[in-house]
Amino acid sequence: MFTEYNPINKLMFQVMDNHGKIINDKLMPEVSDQRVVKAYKDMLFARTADLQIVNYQRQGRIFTYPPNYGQEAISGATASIIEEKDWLVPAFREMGAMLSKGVTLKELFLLFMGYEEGNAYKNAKKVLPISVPIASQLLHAAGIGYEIKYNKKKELVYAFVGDGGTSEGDFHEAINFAGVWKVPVIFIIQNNQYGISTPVSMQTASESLAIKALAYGVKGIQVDGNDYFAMLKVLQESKKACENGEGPILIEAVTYRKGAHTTSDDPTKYRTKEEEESWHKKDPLDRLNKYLQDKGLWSDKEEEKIIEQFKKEVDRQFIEAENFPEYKPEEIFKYMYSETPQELKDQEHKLMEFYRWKSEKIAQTSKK
Amino acid sequence: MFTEYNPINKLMFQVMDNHGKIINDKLMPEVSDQRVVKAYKDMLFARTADLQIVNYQRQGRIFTYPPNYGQEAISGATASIIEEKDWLVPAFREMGAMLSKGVTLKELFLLFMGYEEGNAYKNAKKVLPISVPIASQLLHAAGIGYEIKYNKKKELVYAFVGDGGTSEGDFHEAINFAGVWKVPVIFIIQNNQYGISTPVSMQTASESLAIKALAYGVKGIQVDGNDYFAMLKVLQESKKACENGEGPILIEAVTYRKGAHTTSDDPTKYRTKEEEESWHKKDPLDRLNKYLQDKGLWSDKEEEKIIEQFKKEVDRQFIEAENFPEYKPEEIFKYMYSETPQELKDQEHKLMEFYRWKSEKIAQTSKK
Amino acid sequence: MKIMNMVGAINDALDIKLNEDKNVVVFGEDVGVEGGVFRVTEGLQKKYGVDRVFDSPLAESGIVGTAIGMAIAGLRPVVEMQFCGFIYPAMNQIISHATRMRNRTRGQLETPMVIRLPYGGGINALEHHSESMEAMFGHIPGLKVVSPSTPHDAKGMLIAAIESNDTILYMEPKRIYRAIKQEVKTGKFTIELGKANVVTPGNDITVVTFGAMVREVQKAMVMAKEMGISVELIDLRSIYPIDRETIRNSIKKTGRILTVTEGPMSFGLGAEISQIAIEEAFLYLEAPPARVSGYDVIVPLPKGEHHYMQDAYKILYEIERNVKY
Amino acid sequence: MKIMNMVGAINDALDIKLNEDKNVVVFGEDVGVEGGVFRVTEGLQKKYGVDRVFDSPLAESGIVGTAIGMAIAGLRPVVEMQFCGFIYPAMNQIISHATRMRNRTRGQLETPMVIRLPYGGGINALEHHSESMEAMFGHIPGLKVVSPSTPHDAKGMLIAAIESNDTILYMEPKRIYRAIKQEVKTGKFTIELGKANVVTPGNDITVVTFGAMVREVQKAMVMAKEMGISVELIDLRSIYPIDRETIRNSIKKTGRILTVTEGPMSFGLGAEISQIAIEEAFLYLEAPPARVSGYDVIVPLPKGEHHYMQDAYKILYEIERNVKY
Ligand SMILES: Cc1ncc(C[n+]2csc(CCOP(=O)(O)OP(=O)(O)O)c2C)c(N)n1
Ligand SMILES: Cc1ncc(C[n+]2csc(CCOP(=O)(O)OP(=O)(O)O)c2C)c(N)n1
Ligand SMILES: [Mg+2]
Ligand SMILES: [Mg+2]
Repeated sequence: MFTEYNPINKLMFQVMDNHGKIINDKLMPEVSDQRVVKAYKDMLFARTADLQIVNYQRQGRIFTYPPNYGQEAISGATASIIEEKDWLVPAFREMGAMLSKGVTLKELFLLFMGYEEGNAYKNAKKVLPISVPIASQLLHAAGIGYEIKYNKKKELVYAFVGDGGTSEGDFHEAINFAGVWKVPVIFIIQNNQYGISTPVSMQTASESLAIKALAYGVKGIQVDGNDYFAMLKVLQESKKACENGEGPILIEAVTYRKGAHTTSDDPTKYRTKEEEESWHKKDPLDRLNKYLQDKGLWSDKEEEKIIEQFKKEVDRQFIEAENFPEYKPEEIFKYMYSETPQELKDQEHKLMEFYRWKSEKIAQTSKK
Repeated sequence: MFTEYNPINKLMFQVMDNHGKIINDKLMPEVSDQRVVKAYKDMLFARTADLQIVNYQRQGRIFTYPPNYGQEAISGATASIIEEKDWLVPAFREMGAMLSKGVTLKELFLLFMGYEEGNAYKNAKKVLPISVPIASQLLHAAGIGYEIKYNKKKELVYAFVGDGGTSEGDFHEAINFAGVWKVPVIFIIQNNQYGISTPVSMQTASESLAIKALAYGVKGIQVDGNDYFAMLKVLQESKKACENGEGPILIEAVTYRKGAHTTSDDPTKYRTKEEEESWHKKDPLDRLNKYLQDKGLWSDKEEEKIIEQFKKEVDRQFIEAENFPEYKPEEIFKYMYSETPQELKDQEHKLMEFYRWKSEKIAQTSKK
Repeated sequence: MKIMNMVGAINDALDIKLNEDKNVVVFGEDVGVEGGVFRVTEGLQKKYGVDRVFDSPLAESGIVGTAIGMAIAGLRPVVEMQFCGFIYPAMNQIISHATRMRNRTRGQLETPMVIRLPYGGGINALEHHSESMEAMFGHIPGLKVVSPSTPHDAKGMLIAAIESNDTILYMEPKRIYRAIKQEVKTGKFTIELGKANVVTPGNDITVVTFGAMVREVQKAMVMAKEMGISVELIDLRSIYPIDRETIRNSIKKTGRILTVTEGPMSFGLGAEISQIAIEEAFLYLEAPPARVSGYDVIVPLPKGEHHYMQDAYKILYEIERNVKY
Repeated sequence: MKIMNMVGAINDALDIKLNEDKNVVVFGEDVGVEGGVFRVTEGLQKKYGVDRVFDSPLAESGIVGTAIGMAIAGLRPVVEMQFCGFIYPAMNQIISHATRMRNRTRGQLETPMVIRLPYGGGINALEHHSESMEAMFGHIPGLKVVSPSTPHDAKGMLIAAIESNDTILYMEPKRIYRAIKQEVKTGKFTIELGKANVVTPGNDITVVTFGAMVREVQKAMVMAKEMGISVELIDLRSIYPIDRETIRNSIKKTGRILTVTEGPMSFGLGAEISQIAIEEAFLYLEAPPARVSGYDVIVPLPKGEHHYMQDAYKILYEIERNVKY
């Protein structure tokens, strides 16, 4: 696969067409119908959550949020292959993959409501928090890869970045280090065509993003990221390659951000209606839905019903997050060091004294 | 040329063999015999200076110095093509190219003796100073390229970096920006096989350094950097391409640092005798010398004579540098801002007061 | 005169300089088509074309590094770092080149350029979007660091910054981007960089601050006044170099000084101002020069940010302590 | 006991930890085969193999960034930045991740790692090889910044740093790498990070410093003694956090304080120590807390460096001024 689809051949790996028809049976990944249905449901859950969060945001119940809308197949396929032993190093549009590792929607809500606890995944191991400084997390993935190889473990790292992120120096250094060290890391570029308002054509003049693999002597491939099966197949092959010591791998998953960059962004400023519509036809959920319906594995009725359930579940977790306990002053000091130094204890003490003074002051003022 | 020698074809461009024989006449660059002789002399001058500086350093008359020894053809070819209107953005092993732009040996000596005046090229325009933070200068080259294009000028930028430098994030960002902007910059990697003690195989797993061009959608080529004609030919073609708006270009010039990394380095710690010897056979001066002697354009006698002249000239400029006026305290403040702010004036004033106090103090003490 | 907020004033300054000087170019992430994530550069690309106002690849070292090259070659780039927390990839280019090229070459090369940096908290943002690291930048030799507190200052200072032959870090208090509206002179004017502004004269204590904190101090001053405390408010405007003279004169009058900043406490602006106070007017001091600042912690996410921030009460608390000392 | 210089002591500390803890790995530019440009890691690759002591590609962000990943996964990386001036490409990884991961995840993830940073001037080096930017690092929340001044301290502090679960910037005064020889305990011992060391008790003035400047202060003290001035010398050892208690106790005794550092003056360590002095012991102060430091300029190239540096005379000058105040 990596020979045929070497990025210099300018081929995009695809398994399913826009109507959910399998183009070439031989390219299908090994996956049970049941697993595909589960994947579809998970993608649907992510989308339901996404759309609902945008509403919460409009109601002022959550701060800035970056939706995954349109890119669900990439996380969906990752969720289908990632194991408990493996590491997930997300950028910030990998909700499905994160949930599959045991992160809860409530935790993600907490983060976007403004609590650090939203990064303290209680039931998820080996997931790094969402990374805000673009592309910087890829180096962590390379370092984790080193530890895996060093300790001869059978683990893998799935690391994500956007098309915009490929311009950062850290992207270069991460894949280069991983290449020299030959570590089992699968780097996945979610090429959703834009970095905020900047189109990929203004990020780089390279023929594709996948071809950047050649700069590091690593395997690279471009895949239709809105095609669940193609994505899964590429991940399966990448996993095998890593297990054979042929990692790292660089995957360019071609997709489209159907929503806004974040809830404070207005994409009509930089995208045309036509462009948006042309991508609607390639929607990853629609395609998988058609495939499943054709095979009799799914129905509109089921979909309606499950969306209702999902909405309730999203709401439940959202309200749980809304009821999260008040943010206490001591929490801003507590996690800075393994043991809080005297300097910080003094600062905390001063803050507490101030609060005492303030409540007295306010009490006095209101007495007058 | 750039099609045939596309780095994916894994060919190194060569014109002259190790014995100074032209492999293929059709590949020869356009260049007069006279110009070649001049280039040879310039390369010889650089080498003479280099070897002499290493001696000065041993005598404690100059601080750390990074010799060019073995890499002279790259600068030699650049010197043969660069024009007054063009910019030179050096790393720190491009003595020949710098001299050709009007930088003096004396200035280079001043720098390595510890005077900033060594970077204040009095008779050279459009040369950036030697860049110490590896690869950072490449971004300046891209920016200068932008200015050239912006003002529709007919200038070019020749920018240098080492093999080690290709690992830095700034390398990536520079070529990527230049690629997106399509600016007339010729990036030249001097692949001398090592970054201090680190071999290029530990810098990157890529097949070559030239192939990194593909990551930026720019033309790339690998060339025998110890072959003056090959180097010149590649630069001529690169120049043409830039003039046609097809820049930037990434050139990997394969060479070898015959000397130490700097005068404080000991290469026997990390290189074998065999390796060093195998490269001696490819020495850029020897090859060009043989070519010229075969053509009757040069003789050992001439060489002997001119080396003596060169030595004297090097010594003359060295002694001039040694007689450079004393470093005055005000000079450390003077160039920090376009107008020195009060804060710095105060600090300078304080330093002067201290000096007055100190000489009194010493006078007192010696009286006792 | 025209009523403007700070976003409008900055946009106006850019517009004036783009119009007047063909060497001025404006670039950065999303500053072109989108007009910047805060809409500060809105409309400028349409007006001046994609060669002069444009989107760069997503790479901060690249933005600053190429700006250095442009500046050396004769342009006057004004670049934007999208948020305060994203300037760090560019630190090497700032510390190693932008602030050194003139000194390194004994004046042969210069890098006249402006780095615009929206900074500071109070906007309910994600991590890395709320920092105020002026002290870190003030410690970099060769850099000038300035920050306006009003639309008027924003305009005059940015024009002065673009016209300066130095590298200027122009820190924009994004929290008050749209919070203050003010009459601003139309057309070109400049405000000298390096001079502080005595916003309100007073007698009992000097409060030194800049940017978004000016407004918070003003709120505290209302309460202080009720308590009979007269505050002299100094807006530094320039974080490096600091205007010692204005500070000295003020302390000689009030005998007390308090610095209010958003950044972490240790090695912050407060310590520097206090040091200046003791160097310039030790014998006039009636109380220890004090600082209100952030703590030595990461700026908390929105739900905890109020614990970190310096609101009117926290400032009043320190004013009161200092005056009672 | 064994006679060692600082290079030997650091090497010994690394050796002990590599031997004791399989999670310790050492990497950076040229630290493997070559043993580092200062020979600090000499022999370690031979002894522990290329998996544990190795050369990295030439990329500082890469070095620190991958170390963060390793640390999260359970290793204890000790990385080298080849010179102080080359740490800036890694600033983003340090500020945005290494110092934040624990706080960001409420303690779920940690990044125990040591960044070794040879720093400081006085070695006749090229530009970027002589800097002392401790104040910049001290201002980064979540970082611990330490620096030894003797071989003994170097060993004990490095072992403590490697055993700490925090990210530690370990600044090595390269100027005295081989200048001081001393008996150092063999085998393992640690020195608590965060505590200052009263090197010499005294009565008339407290001088606070660290690293290579300790020796310069000691030279000044010899001259001061002849003048009848008794100096209490405090070696901070830890630049963040600063040991307030030791400083407070000392000022209460001497009434005077001077900080000696190599870095640029403004926003430097001197201001922070002075601020601590006035916060902790204002009423004990008999003279304004003072600072001797570099100037707000680029460290000059070797021929001009003596104008910038803080030698015994410059220190004595300030001691005398302060005592006469
Ligand atoms: C270092 C850094 N610079 C700038 C930003 C601001 N920013 C947030 S998202 C974004 C665009 C990212 O584009 P891309 O990598 O394509 O990811 P996408 O948002 O499309 O998923 C930018 C510029 C940042 N978060 N980090
Ligand atoms: C950013 C940075 N990191 C580290 C160094 C220290 N250093 C100086 S030269 C060098 C090796 C450079 O190797 P290469 O790019 O191959 O150039 P060469 O010396 O072989 O010409 C290193 C690591 C530096 N100057 N700058
Ligand atoms: Mg994108
Ligand atoms: Mg090299």
